[in-house]
Amino acid sequence: MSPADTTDTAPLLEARGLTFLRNDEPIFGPLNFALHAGEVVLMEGDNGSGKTTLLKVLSGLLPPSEGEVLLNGAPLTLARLSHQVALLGHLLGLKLELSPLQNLRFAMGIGGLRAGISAHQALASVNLEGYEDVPVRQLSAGQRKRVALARLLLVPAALWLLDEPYANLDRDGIALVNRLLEVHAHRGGAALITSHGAYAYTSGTPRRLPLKVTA
Amino acid sequence: MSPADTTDTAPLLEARGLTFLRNDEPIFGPLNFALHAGEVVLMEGDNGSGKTTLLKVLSGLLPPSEGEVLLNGAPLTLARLSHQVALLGHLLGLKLELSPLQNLRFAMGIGGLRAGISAHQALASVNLEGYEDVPVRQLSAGQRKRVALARLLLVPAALWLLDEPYANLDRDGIALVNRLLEVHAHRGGAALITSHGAYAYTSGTPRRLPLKVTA
Amino acid sequence: MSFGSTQAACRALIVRDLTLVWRRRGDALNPVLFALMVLVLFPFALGPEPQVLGRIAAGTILVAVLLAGLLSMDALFRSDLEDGSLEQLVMSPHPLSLLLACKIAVHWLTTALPLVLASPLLGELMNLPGPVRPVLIAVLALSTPLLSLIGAVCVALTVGMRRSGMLLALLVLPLYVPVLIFAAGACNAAANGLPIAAPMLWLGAGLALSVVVAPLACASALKISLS
Amino acid sequence: MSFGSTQAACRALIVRDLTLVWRRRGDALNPVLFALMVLVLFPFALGPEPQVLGRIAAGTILVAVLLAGLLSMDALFRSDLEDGSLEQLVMSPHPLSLLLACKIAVHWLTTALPLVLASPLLGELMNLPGPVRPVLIAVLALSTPLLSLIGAVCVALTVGMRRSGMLLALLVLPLYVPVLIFAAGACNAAANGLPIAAPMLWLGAGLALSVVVAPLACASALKISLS
Amino acid sequence: MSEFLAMGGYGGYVWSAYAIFFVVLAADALAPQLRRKRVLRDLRGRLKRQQSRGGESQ
Amino acid sequence: MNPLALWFHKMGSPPTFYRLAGRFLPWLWGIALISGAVGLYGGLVLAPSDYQQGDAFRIIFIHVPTAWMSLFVYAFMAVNGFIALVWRIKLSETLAMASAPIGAAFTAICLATGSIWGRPMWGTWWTWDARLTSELVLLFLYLGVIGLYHAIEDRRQAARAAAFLALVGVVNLPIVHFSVNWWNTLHQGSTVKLFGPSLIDPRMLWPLLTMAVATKFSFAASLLSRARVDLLELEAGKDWAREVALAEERTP
Ligand code: HEM
Ligand SMILES: Nc1ncnc2c1ncn2[C@@H]1O[C@H](COP(=O)(O)OP(=O)(O)OP(=O)(O)O)[C@@H](O)[C@H]1O
Ligand SMILES: Nc1ncnc2c1ncn2[C@@H]1O[C@H](COP(=O)(O)OP(=O)(O)OP(=O)(O)O)[C@@H](O)[C@H]1O
Ligand SMILES: [Mg+2]
Ligand SMILES: [Mg+2]
Repeated sequence: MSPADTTDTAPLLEARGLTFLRNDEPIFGPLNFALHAGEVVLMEGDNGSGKTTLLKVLSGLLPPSEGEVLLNGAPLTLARLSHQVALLGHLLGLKLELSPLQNLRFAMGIGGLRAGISAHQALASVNLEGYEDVPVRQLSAGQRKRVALARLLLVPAALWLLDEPYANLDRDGIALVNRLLEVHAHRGGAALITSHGAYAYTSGTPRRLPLKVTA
Repeated sequence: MSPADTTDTAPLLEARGLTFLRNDEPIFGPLNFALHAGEVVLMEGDNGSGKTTLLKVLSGLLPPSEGEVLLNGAPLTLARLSHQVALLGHLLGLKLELSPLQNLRFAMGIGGLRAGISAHQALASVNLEGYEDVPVRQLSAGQRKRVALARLLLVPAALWLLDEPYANLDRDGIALVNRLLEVHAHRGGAALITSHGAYAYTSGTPRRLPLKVTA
Repeated sequence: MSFGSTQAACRALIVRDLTLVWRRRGDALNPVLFALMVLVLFPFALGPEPQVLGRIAAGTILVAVLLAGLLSMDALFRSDLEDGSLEQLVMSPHPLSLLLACKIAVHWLTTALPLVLASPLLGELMNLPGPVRPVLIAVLALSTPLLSLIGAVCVALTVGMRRSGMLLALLVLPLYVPVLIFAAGACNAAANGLPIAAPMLWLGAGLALSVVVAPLACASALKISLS
Repeated sequence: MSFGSTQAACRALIVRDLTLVWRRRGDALNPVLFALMVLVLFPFALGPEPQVLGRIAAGTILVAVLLAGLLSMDALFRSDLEDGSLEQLVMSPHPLSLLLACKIAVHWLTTALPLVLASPLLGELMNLPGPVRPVLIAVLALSTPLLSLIGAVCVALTVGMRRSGMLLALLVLPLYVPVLIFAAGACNAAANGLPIAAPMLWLGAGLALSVVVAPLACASALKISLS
Repeated sequence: MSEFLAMGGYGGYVWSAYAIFFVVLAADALAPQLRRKRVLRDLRGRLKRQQSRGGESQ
Repeated sequence: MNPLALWFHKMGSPPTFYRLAGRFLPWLWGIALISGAVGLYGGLVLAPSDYQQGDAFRIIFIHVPTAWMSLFVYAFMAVNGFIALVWRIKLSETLAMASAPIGAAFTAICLATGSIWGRPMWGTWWTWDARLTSELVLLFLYLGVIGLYHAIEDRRQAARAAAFLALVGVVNLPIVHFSVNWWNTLHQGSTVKLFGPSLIDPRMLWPLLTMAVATKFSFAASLLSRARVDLLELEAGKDWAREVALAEERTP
């Protein structure tokens, strides 16, 4: 994960003068940044500084009030983007009544499948062998988060947007997230992750993107 | 906050062989511990190890399956306990439509008022001057948590049970929680706080209470 | 250091709940609008003949008010549960049943009372025969608090559940049937010029009983479903 | 690496929703039970005279089915919103309106179809005149999908809201009125031995139109209320 | 005059209809004025809050 | 850019609109009051009583204008809602949402005066006749739009959602208007015609039309003053709103 040697290619994600207003109050100011393949960027900000909102704008769920988002150099539209972007928010998007395997099958049906990996393998790489057919309701919070991480491994998205991926995870879980991020960056993916700064991103020193409220 | 010099008085809270079963599966095993005035105990455990459940048992919301909880040496009942115990859980118990001041007034009406402090002073000591009359809905997550902390300062409870008080707070907020805990311990209160271990309890080294799943 | 009196606790609760209703005062009209709309559907479904409508008016109004009350019941504890203030309430040092009685009273005042006040209008819409009108108002004034109290116990039982809407309906309706029978009985008697004292007395007795018993039952049910 | 076909996406969605309904198959009966109970309330409220009940049977059944459908509508997107899968759905590369059409179809199959199938029983209960019975079934078969489609658009508008139950009713009912008028018109015509072709054709035309338009409107409404 | 007020026996109907017309329209006209006062008060309160907070930090 | 959108952008920047509307408002209220007074004098005093209905017919001078307004305001709201949805123009959102309560008020007056009129004419306050019912449904639509708008927190998202609902409800307008032709109703059919001779005595017609003008102007005035407050609230963070707040403090 060396940001320097990738800056000459077109950035995977680029924000130009990106602003978002709610009730005409700026949530985050004009933001300019680029995210290249192989990079993991940690976005820091105090409570209410707009981290979650920024991720929603970057994933096309909220329209930006000003400025634009470029994906591989082309403007973002919800349809184009969705092959390339995977979002993991505060809500995991898992059905509690279904098993991890059924949840992953649905995600594959909707989002597609990365080459060279199966649902079983994805579950194994988040240390959930043996839980394939247990309803998610019976899993602990940490294990549920792992299922959601398995979904990231499975769908063919190059850009991961992770909102507080460490929250509610114990130390093992935090190490797992860091390992997954490293693997993803090594094979040419990129990730933007948020944190309010109280957790440690332990593997190396990531590039940090401070988010300041402009109001 | 020196645990050694208080152990000869009757403990504020004592658990004897405390066990909780859900569907006949043990959530936490037979626990024996005592909490004395002036102590802050950090309870650590992995995801799903039963921290939240233990706090609910200790606050009388869930009946223990075996063993007993003693409060100042007498068995716990919901009515007796509530003057002495304040619980701050994942849900803050604030009405979003009301202002911090209105929320605190309600809390005082229901729970009573500690001597020598007013609602305005409590808000001031969590750095919320100027926000007395803004609806809580317009506060950020961190500010909301501060309002809930102000409630702790206000009601006359000697024992604080705090479930992941650091979660979702930024670094300033974490420092504030630690300061409040210190003040509370110094004036003879006690606190049991939970954490899954990824946050740092920064002021001194608290006594730690590991929570192991016995199943 | 003061622990506060029970009276102060009740007052704090009532003030808070009334303030909350006032902040969302538009929502308080919803039950009336719903009952109105259920009634509006009937002329469409049955055709507009005044005699037919007049014959079924009292019963239909009762059913509409009952359904509106049922649907508004769901909100009694929901927001308190969702934001955690229900736990604070249960942990308070004051008798829970008394606090719940205050909550139910405020809920009735703000959801059912507007329905009672709107009932003359509803009667007009449905061509309700003249002699039945005052009786209908009296019947509603007696039976809506009864429905609120019974409903509150059932809501307390289902409060921790997701998607409790339909389930609540299933639990509550059988308990509402006796109330409906006496209420409709009084209206029918009035329509036929018979004395209405007996059903009214039954309703009053039920109300007196449930004012005492329901808050206690509600408190126990709540403790069960929170644990 | 494969991005999956739209057909596969629809299939995955239908399989998942059906599995979920199967996991909670008790809930699928709720609308039928609710309609049943509304109908049971009427004899209590009106007295058990068979002529009166028979006269109002068709209309009351229609209203009960409509209310039951309305109440079940609320659950269409709620759980998907609460656990975040709605965002995943909106972000999927496939046309949202098609995916929503699949969701609405499954919802109709599992909540309204049981009502249609139970309607002979409901008719029996309410003393529905013989010639109206087959017509009622046909009318329900045509109008319940129409109600589901119209309702889905309004649910999509209110999906992000807390306490949307009553508001949804307020939004939906004015739009349900025309459907109810034609449905009741067909039943009345059948009861009086008149031809029923005209209202049935209107219902069919409405259904055909809304099958095309409603999923698109639903998708736009959903995007508005998620943003 | 009283004949005019009687409206040929329909006075009650006519005048109550007109009363409703005027009361509702007057309320409709007054509502924005009242809200305007409140909004301006809120705005000024907000300005003061911002000024006092700005003064503190400097 | 679309010329319509361009015009809206120029005229519809909130501070410009706020200033212009403030200048128009006294005139609009003045015209509304004067024409209303004239119309009422013509209707209540000058017009002869009806040969069938006696003096009860004088309710027509408020019933019919408010009935027309109930339809007109809905159409206005829907058009603005459409513009708001397609071009995302803030002024249109504001205008659409500001017209909903006014429309609801007109609809309520129409219903109330109609049913007061119906009592002596038809012997009942209310029947389930197609026109009456569709007008009631119109009131519900207004209330639904208002309710939806207030139920969503973000003002602009709320406006878009409510505008969407308003558009869906447009189907009801032709039903209200043509119900007297499509179904045989108790309510009477059209007597005033825009094209061709009206079937009404001119001494009754001119006060009616004057009242129609008066309600139009009172709508415009109420709309502008509502939209002004809404914009002020919506743009509370902007400089111009602060200036307005300070200026009004100096000259209260
Ligand atoms: C609650 C009862 C009533 C309602 C809701 C109602 C509603 C309406 C509406 C919506 C219109 C305007 C239709 C259009 O321009 O397309 C209208 C017009 C009119 N109404 Fe009523 N009305 C009611 C009662 C009455 C009564 C009792 C009378 C008189 C006996 C009456 C006489 C008229 C007349 C003369 C017009 C003008 C028709 C024309 O020239 O276009 N209305 N009413
Ligand atoms: N749906 C909403 N409507 C109105 N305001 C909102 C909404 N969601 C968020 N906000 C406001 O927008 C601001 C940014 O919120 P956001 O959730 O993006 O913050 P965050 O950086 O993710 O904070 P946290 O660390 O608490 O997760 C906050 O002030 C919040 O109050
Ligand atoms: N209402 C419930 N019904 C059934 N099981 C439950 C319920 N609540 C919790 N559990 C189970 O009890 C166990 C302990 O849960 P608890 O919430 O106490 O864990 P925790 O230590 O607080 O974990 P976390 O770090 O995720 O907050 C978990 O395995 C959980 O699945
Ligand atoms: Mg966030
Ligand atoms: Mg926990």
